[in-house]
Amino acid sequence: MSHVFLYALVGTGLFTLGLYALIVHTHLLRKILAINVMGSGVFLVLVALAARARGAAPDPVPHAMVITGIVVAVSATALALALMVRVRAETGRAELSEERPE
Amino acid sequence: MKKTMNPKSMTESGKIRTPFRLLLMVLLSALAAGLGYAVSTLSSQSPGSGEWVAANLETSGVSNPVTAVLLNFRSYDTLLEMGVLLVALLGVWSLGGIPEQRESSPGPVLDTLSRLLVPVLILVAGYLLWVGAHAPGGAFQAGSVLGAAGVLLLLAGWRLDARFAGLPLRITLTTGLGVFVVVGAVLMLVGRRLLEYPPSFAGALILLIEAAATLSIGMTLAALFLGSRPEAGPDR
Amino acid sequence: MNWDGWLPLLIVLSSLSVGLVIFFLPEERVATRTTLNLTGAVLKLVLVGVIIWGVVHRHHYETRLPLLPGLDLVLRADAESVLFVTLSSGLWLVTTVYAIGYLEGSPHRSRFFGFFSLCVAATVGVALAGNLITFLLFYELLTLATYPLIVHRGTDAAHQAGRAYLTYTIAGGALLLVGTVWLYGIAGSLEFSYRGFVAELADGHRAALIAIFALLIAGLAVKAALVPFHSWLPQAMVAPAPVSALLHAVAVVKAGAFGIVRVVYDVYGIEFAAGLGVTLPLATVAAVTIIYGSMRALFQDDLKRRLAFSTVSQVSYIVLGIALTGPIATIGGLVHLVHQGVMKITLFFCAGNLAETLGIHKVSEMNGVGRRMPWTMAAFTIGAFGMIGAPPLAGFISKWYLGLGALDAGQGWVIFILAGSSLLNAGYFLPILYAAWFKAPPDTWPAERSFGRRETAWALLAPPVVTALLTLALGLLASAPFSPLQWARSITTLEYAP
Amino acid sequence: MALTMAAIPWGVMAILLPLAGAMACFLSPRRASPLGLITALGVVACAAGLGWQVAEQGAQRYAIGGWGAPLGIDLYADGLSLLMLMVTAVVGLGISVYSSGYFNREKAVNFWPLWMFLWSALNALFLSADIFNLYVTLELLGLAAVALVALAGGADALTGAMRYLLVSLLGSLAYLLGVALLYHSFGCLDIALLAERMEPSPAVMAAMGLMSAGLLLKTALFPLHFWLPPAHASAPAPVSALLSALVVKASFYILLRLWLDVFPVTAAGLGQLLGLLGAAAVLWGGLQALRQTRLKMLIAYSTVAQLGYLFLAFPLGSNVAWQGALYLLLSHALAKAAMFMAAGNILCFGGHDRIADLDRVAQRLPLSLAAFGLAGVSIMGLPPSGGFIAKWLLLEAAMRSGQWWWVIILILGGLLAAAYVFKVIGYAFTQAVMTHEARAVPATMEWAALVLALVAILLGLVAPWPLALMEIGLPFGGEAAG
Repeated sequence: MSHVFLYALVGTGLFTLGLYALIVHTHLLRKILAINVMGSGVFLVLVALAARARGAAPDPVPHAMVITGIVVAVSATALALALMVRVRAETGRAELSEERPE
Repeated sequence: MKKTMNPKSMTESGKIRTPFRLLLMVLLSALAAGLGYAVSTLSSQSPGSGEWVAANLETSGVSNPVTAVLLNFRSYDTLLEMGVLLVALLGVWSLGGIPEQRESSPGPVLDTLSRLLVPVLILVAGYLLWVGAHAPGGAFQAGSVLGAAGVLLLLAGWRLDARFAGLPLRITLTTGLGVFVVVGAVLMLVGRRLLEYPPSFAGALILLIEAAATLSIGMTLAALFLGSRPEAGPDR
Repeated sequence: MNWDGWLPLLIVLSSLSVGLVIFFLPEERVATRTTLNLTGAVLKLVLVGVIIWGVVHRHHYETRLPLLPGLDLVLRADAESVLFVTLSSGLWLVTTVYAIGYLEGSPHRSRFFGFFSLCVAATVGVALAGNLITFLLFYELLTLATYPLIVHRGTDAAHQAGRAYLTYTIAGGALLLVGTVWLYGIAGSLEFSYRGFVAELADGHRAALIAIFALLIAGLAVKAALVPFHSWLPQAMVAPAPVSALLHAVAVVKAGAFGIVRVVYDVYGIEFAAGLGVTLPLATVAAVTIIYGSMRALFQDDLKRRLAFSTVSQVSYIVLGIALTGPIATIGGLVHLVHQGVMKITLFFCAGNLAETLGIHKVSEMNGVGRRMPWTMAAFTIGAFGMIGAPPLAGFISKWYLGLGALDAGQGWVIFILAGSSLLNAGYFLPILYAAWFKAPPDTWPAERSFGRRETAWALLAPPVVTALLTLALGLLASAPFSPLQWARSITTLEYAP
Repeated sequence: MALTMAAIPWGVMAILLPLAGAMACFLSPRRASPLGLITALGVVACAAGLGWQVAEQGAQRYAIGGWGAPLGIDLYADGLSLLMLMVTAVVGLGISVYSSGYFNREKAVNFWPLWMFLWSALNALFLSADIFNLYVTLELLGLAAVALVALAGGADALTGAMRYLLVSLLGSLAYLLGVALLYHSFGCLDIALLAERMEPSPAVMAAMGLMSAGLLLKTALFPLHFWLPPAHASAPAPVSALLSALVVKASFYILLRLWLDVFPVTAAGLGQLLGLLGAAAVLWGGLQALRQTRLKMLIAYSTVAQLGYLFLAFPLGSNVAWQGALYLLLSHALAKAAMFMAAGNILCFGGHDRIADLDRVAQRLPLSLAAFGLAGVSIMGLPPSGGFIAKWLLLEAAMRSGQWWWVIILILGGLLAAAYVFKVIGYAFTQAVMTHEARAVPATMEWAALVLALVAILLGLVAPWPLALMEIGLPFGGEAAG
């Protein structure tokens, strides 16, 4: 196994780690960070595996995908942070309140 | 993964019970192991589409393969992505007044630094935009740097003049997507496909789109940082 | 364009379109609404007349529109559908007149008459359906169109009755749906045809066919109010009188009974069904229902409830006639489909008149009412004697053929059922008649309204008198050409292999 | 004329036009509403044009930039994508008309550009043949949807939007990781090419699991539905309508495409699992809907139940079953949009949506109530309605495959739906008199709801036509009908 796969494995590791944090943490900021960690994991997998063929130039398509993905992640994070601020202003807590009793 | 997305635990405020955490760790470790195994079984010889890109690079108008993919071969992704950026801004704006962070007047260091750095950043952005055609760089990188310049200005207490906060700002924000759509549509009008650049014009068109995109990206990022719709003049 | 291909659809549309227009009429446009209602009813009757003429002259009326790949929406005028469609469009005209008089001045009339028209459109669709899926479609439409009529008054009792009605009929519809899909899966066709279309599938599918039969009949039995699916019917009494008349005589229970006719004769074929051994259980259920309904009717003081249990009992005569394997019993069952409708609608009109004019809702309040409202009670008396089966009224013809048919089919026990039921009928009708005609009237009626020199409003009086006369005529002229009896005879010759 | 019609790439227009409309609405906030309506009409025309094109010339493939897969991105329109696009057009027009009356000027400024972006994202998604491009459209769709939910303001809507955003991002990331694995396995992103090169491997299995899980989360299949009712119920009425009618269907559409084309359907066990979850959704959603005291929550849980039906096709897997599921999707889109709009009218008029106090409001809004009732007919699956045709096809497929237990689920689901629909309808028939007059509801809002409900009914009478369209390009594989 080459070092390329090591990066990819780190990527999947970040993905699951982020998922864990997303579920366990209640503070919205942490959840948003967790999503970003997951995203980074996915990007790492994409970029790492693009360089598998030793010697040859890395595949540019995953690079382009990652750039696109990063822009999407930035946009989503911005929206999420703004929403979080509004949720806090409205409920006093930056958490997802318990579902109302139905 | 399905099992672990238990609604209760997602929404419950306060501490999450230890047994649940343990169960979650076990399940996620299994997931990580599974994913790791799946990744490690991939062939080390990537089929990829690098060859395809290389074979068509000449007619793409640029010599940097990543830029070629982003702005020619898969330019449609990039077009939609400009939409994503704008939607995020629209979303942030529609949330209404985000309480303005406490204004601390910028210290002398920040003030001076921003005055010095902003022109440099704009210059760097311009360089990145131009160099993207044949080396790492391009609209996103340039836009980010431009955005950083905007953030710096905002931190230093600068605000957009009310005269420009209305239609002029909105035009700047839509330029990136707008130019993209117009180029695509004009190409269709002259009988080509959507975003099918004539090889002789490809480089120029890409540069045009990238320039517009850089401007919009930079502006959008700065606006996202500000968080709320700037006060506009009487035009609105 | 060929008119023969569109006539059945036009008959359905004649009331459907009227209903849709009426929904949008402002409440106060009484004259427009009345004109629309009557025009629709008369137009439908004329179209039905054309169809009868045409069917006699061997015209083929069939509307066929694609519904699903391999399945069409078919509306067809065959012998059975003509019988039912004539009954429903004839009685609709009468009921419309009655309803106009009955609801004068009450709120939400546009809504009422809108659903009223939809209800009849659905019934006519049930009558004309040329395959099981078309039947199912209109059968469910009938459920939906009737619910608003039952809860029309919006009282708690009405809502309760509406819920009961829905619970039964929607569940019944679901059973019917399952049976239909299952049958389609096996047979690949759902077209009604004389003597049925499933006989050739008997090998290998015997058990499935029996199960499907049970599902279909259970789904239909809900509307036909067979025991144990009957209890929604007496509850639905809270609806306005024209609705009760419609439910009991024309639309809902008849749709159920007619569906059973279709399943037994035109899906399975009576001889094949008898061979499967499914008709005897059906006849038994019908017999139980006949006796049970009559027994319950005996103990009801509420006049409309008594009539309702009477319906439970009487509709099962139809089912009994259908399920006894033999042409004579079949004639009895089919003819009772018409006769029961005419007689029962008379009784409900009269009950409605008593309630509207004098505020009488209970049997115990009816002392001497014959002197106050002689025309109404005369009509009631004819209807009641018809129900008991006294000659020369319509009910006698039905019972006579049922009895003969039972003997012919070798089911002697049925005679006892019929005799017992007639006794019970007499037991719950004769005391009413006695009290109405021979007991002294009270000083004041519960809630009397004055209509000048007439005993009640013209629009309320004419319908029961007309239907009472019809009851008489159906009995006296039973052997005339085009009478329901003759029609039932000709159907029977088609349904039994020569 | 026909030649010109054929030369116009209608599908591309259906994507670009709302994008342009979004920018126009953004640039000219004062004229956002008329601009939006004009765009909506244009998009409907594009959908019709594409319909004509596909019906005349068969499935269409369009190489953006002229490159073609695997280098470029292709658009692909067959019967399946066409019908999705068309139902989006019809519902979208209804929502646009409704919204022009619903939002005040201040909200309209924010609503129209977001809605146009969302529409564009939907059309792009239904036409995309590239799994990474699908990711981009998913994100565009998700962010626009979240922003629209938050438009309602207030703690409920904001919290609902936040949860929705997190769930949506999680789903997209899982999907994207799957895309990465597929790309690195086969070196292409085009669905048709992937289908050709597909070979089962651990990476493919992982990709299938990740992508399915992500999409199921976005489609809110039980038990991943927890985010849907709060988000759909707290959004503004037209947004609730478009979320329930269209947005959740988008991720289902991708799942369907992947399932049918990309992943080898060897995992019959997985099909059964999806069917079981679908059955659980039908029952659980129905029961929860019955328990609700708020009208919009009831409708939202009804969506959970109706989404469950879609998954009953997976264990059946036959052509008839897919047709049934797709027909359910179409008629549910129309009916549910009508229902949410009707609920919006009631809420707008009476100021509340407590079911127990609906009587007074209901009497004064007969058209909205009629819309609710007619939509309810389709949701219950009673004839004549699109819902009935769908249920018939699913029942037929279940009967033919001998898996009779799905028949029981379908019937029980219908009965539950009848129970919760009539729970609401019953309140229209009361003696109560109107005591107060709240804000008048514009006629456009009442008629938009009613017309959509009528179209849902109409779908029950014209079934052969959509079913024939569905077969163009054989999206469900080559087997003949039945």
